[in-house]
Amino acid sequence: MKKSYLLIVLSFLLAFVLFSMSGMAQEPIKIGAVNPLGDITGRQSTNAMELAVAEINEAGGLLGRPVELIVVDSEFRPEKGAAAIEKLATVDEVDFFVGGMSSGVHLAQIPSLKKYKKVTVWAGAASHKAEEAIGADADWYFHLHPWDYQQGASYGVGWNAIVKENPEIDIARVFLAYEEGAFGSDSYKAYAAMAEQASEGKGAFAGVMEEFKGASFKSAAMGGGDYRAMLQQAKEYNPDLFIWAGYDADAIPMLGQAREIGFEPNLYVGAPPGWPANFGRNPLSDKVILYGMWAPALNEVSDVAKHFWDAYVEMHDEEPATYFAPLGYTNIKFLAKGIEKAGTLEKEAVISALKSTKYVSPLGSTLEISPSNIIQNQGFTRQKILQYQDGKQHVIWPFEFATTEIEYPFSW
Amino acid sequence: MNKKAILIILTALAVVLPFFTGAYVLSIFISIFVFLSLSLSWDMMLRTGQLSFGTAGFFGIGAYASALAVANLGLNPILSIILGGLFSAIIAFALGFVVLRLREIYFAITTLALTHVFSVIIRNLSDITGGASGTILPNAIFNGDPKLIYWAILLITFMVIGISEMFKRTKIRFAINSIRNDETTAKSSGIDVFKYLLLVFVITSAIQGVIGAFYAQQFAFVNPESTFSLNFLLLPIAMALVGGIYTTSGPIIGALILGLISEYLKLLIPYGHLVVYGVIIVLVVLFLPEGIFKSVKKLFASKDNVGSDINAQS
Amino acid sequence: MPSLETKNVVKKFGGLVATNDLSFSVDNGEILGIIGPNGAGKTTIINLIAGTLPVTSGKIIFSGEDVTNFAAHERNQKGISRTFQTVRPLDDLTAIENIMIGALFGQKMGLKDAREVAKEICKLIGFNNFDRSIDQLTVLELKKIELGRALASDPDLLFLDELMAGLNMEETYELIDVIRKLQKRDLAICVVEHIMKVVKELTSRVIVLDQGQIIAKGPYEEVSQQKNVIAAYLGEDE
Amino acid sequence: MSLTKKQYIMLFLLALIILIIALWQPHALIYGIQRGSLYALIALPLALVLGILGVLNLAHGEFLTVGLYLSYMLYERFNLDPLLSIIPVVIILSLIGAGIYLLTIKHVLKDGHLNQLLLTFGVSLILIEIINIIWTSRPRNVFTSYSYSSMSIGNFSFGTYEFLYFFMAIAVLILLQLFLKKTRLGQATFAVGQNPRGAKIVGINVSYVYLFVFTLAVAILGLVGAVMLPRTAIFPAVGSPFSLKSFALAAMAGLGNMNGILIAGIGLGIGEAVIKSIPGAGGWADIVFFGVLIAVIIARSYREGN
Repeated sequence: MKKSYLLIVLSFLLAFVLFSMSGMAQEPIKIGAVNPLGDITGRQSTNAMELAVAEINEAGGLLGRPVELIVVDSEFRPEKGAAAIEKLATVDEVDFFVGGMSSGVHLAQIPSLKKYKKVTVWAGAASHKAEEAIGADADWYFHLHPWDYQQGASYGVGWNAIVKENPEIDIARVFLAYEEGAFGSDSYKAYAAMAEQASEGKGAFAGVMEEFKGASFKSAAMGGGDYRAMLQQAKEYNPDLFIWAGYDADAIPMLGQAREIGFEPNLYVGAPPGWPANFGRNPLSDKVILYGMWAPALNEVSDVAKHFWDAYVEMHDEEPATYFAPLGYTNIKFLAKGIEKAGTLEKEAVISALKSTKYVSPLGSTLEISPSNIIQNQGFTRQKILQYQDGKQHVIWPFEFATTEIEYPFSW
Repeated sequence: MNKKAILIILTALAVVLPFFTGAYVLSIFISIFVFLSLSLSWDMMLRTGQLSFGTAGFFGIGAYASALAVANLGLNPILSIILGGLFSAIIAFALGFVVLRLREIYFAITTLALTHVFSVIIRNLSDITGGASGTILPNAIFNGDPKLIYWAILLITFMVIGISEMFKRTKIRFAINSIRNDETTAKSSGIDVFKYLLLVFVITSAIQGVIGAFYAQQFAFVNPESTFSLNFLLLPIAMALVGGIYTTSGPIIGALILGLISEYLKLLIPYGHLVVYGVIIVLVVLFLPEGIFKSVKKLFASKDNVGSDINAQS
Repeated sequence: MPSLETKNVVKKFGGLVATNDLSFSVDNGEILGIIGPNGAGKTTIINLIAGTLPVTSGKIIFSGEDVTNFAAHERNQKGISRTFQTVRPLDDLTAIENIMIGALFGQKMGLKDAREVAKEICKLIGFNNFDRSIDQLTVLELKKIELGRALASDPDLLFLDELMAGLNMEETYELIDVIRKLQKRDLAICVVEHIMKVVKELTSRVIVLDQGQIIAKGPYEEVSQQKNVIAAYLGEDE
Repeated sequence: MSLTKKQYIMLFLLALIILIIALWQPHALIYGIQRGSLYALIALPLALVLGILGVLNLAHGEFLTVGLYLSYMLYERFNLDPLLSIIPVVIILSLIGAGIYLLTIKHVLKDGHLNQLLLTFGVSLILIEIINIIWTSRPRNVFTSYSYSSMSIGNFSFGTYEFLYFFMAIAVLILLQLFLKKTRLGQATFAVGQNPRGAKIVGINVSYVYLFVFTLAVAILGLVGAVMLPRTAIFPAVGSPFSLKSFALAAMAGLGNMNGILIAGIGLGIGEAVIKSIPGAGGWADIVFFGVLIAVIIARSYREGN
């Protein structure tokens, strides 16, 4: 037993040596990506990045050089995510950082990112805490995902537009159910602030939201999964619009528990980052409204979206499950377009090129850079309002990408 | 003598490592030292016979004490690391009077429950702590300079190793071994069992607090989810057990081996490396039940007197 | 002044009375035997006096001081020491280190002094394998370690709980000689024993316990003739 | 069974508290009973393994996860209703449990608690990651027409399916106790739990009893998994939090006290539900669970200490 153990150790060492020697290549442009590969979001985002890189290389690369994507797993652990940045910067000597998912991991990466100040195009992490940590000076930092407060505001804009089109819809009373972690409580803070503004006739929700209330719940993803006490409070409040900010695992049980206690708001909205597999197949899903960046239905109205979908399915033999797939694709394509435009890898040039780059993305909107509350280079600022109809996600707002009209009111 | 020379060489190597390697390797070792210190501190408590599941909890409150002192009071980050340790020590001292009455699984589950209580309190006191989204700091300690950060954690780790050795070389060793073996005999030999339990509980909690504070300053943020993560409980335990408990060398070896393996596996097998990690842990328990350190020691010892091997019972 | 005096000591476990109204005393330089059938409460008495169990009521006076509410380790530091029936030495310490424990904590000594004290004691009890590991020792040697640990805290009052159990005649007499030597040092010693030969050889006086009560007192020769004592021992066989 | 005066007072107080809650927060009472029963149902097999084998199984929740996924797989592949899948799930999961026991846990029974802890930690890592590789981290659900059925009293509606947890918890509890008292194997199990060495001496095949108990515990988790499936989203880490909760309940009830687990489970369930029902206080619900746990354990230590 002892001998075989030594053998195992030795073979590990040998493998380590071989592995470290194999890292030689010519001179590609190196993009370093950090994603949680054990999670579907990170895995598919990585897949989509690989697709984008493959397309770029097929078309002759960038500035005449091939592009190499080097991916390191963050494991959803802050210290691992930070170490990944260090590895990409010092061992692989990448030219650019891309990646996403989890504000907790991203916060731990920010000190390292600030140290290297390489051009960074980050897809995920929506917490305004990350924006605070990055700070106003970081001109090399580009952030694609709308910040938490931007998401909230964009729904206000959306509902205003929808109510204008459909006067029978009323969203005077809003109830927000939020998971008690960072994602949920940040959403709550953002809503509470917007409700405050709306009561003074200001902000995105002015004119539509008159009253607001919230209650927290423990997400099934964190070991909870019993929403009834929260739903009971919602039912007593009797809102026109009920919205929950939680995770995909909460979607169906919460719907079912709402039905069994007889809670039937006119608008039942969910704002998780992703939805469970086959949610649409569940009869409870009909007329559920969702907030998001993307839906497969965009294939009907956007050529880029259609192209992305088909190419992804062809390359990876699976369907993109969440918006992190098209977002990962966008992440690479946008960066590549900026580099192309700059015509060089020189940092200042790439930064100013990216600032003025416009990219028609598979997410159904054009990506362009503008300042947000703190940082200079924010990408998307708006989310979309979608609705499950006949088991499919449809875009109902913004109207230019709408695949159908809203069905109202929600009923069991 | 030979052993001493090896130790000096290893120490010197650890100190000069930053001159020969880059930020990535340093960041791996920084993280290994963090877990190594936690692992040793957990083992020190275990030497009294008390299985603590509170490692993550004291790590977390140390981290929060330090981060909040820097963010709200403008305390110097280095001082705040000491403060983190002090704060954890004070909480441990206060709780110790009640918690240290408990034994075995009751002590274990209570310390684990305390971890959750800490994190719920911190999550709900959002005015002070930033709530679920946490608190960020303007800057990482030493401006994020990996060399300085490395030397800082190395210094802390040496201190923790020193404390662990102190536990091995002084009276304390006799007290805690005695308590672990049989409390009644310990008491009847004049050992103030509670006093020693409290001493060890406070010291190990202080270490955990210091490490938590360091971690918070290294990454310049705290939030309940990351800071009270059960990783800070389970990984140190796994490291100590894989390396070998009741020793100083065991947790060190365990932390180095598991820390390096986990990082290496991740690069080798991007998808599903945790399965292999789990398999390694299971294999170690099955085939090296006393941990790597003691097993290797035995392997060398058995060369001297072959045949005196005691057959393991099947 | 007697070394130890107990006054009306009562111990109840729930509704069960383990010892009832115990009053006795031991003088310095005296060896008292505590005998009685199984379950009579002999070990309970040691636990009560050494402080590992709290009394329900009554008083324990040691060297003129009321120690009833003292913790076990404090009583040890004051000078009450005991051996245990089942010897449980620390197997990660060497023989002499096991003995040192008593000096380290009972006398609050430093490591060096404690080692010296332990060596002295080893001489006294006739133990030479200082640095052997525990699992290499004979039964007699283990008993000596146990006795040595108890002695290392420099007690004025020493309880020996069935120290001779499991030893052969030769070994038993070796330990009896050791205990006699101790007596000369003016220690008060209480011997709990099943082996009547030992009691007869060693003690000047015995108390006989049955169901937690003292049923007889006096020199062993006298007491062993008393009817109630014989009945108590006979009752054990029923 | 005769009760002491103290116990009567305790029971009376308990009844009073429940009555007050029923009047003040009727839904909290119902949800508390339902959820608390589920906690207890999952904690019972953990306590069984802890009590008889002395193993604290950190992979406990993962066996539940495997049970949920097995039931899900049968639903997806063969369109088998989760409640009908109980039998195949229990059988398959028992085999998996027995296999894992024979391969791993059996070999560390003599190694002390800590190695068992580490081993089951490794097993739980492996199980979670294998599930993640097969099914990804995406949550999955099944739809059944009955799982969200409800009852209304006036304006007050509540779900009825989860009462199944309550009845099952009682049934499992009774069956376990009948088994321990009335069957030969059960008596042997009880004897092993009391004193394994003694049991061996009187001729009980201890290693067989261990295998049986572990398999039985895993089988119960299969049963719970199949019954839970219609009401939960499943994902690789779905069962993990239950290991902790189960451990908490077992410790709160005290080792070997199975009735106590059900009482503790329901008590904590109601406590949680009441806190959650108070507007603005939902975030503190976990404090109830862990606070009461700590309080009970410490109070008991004082009682036993005196």
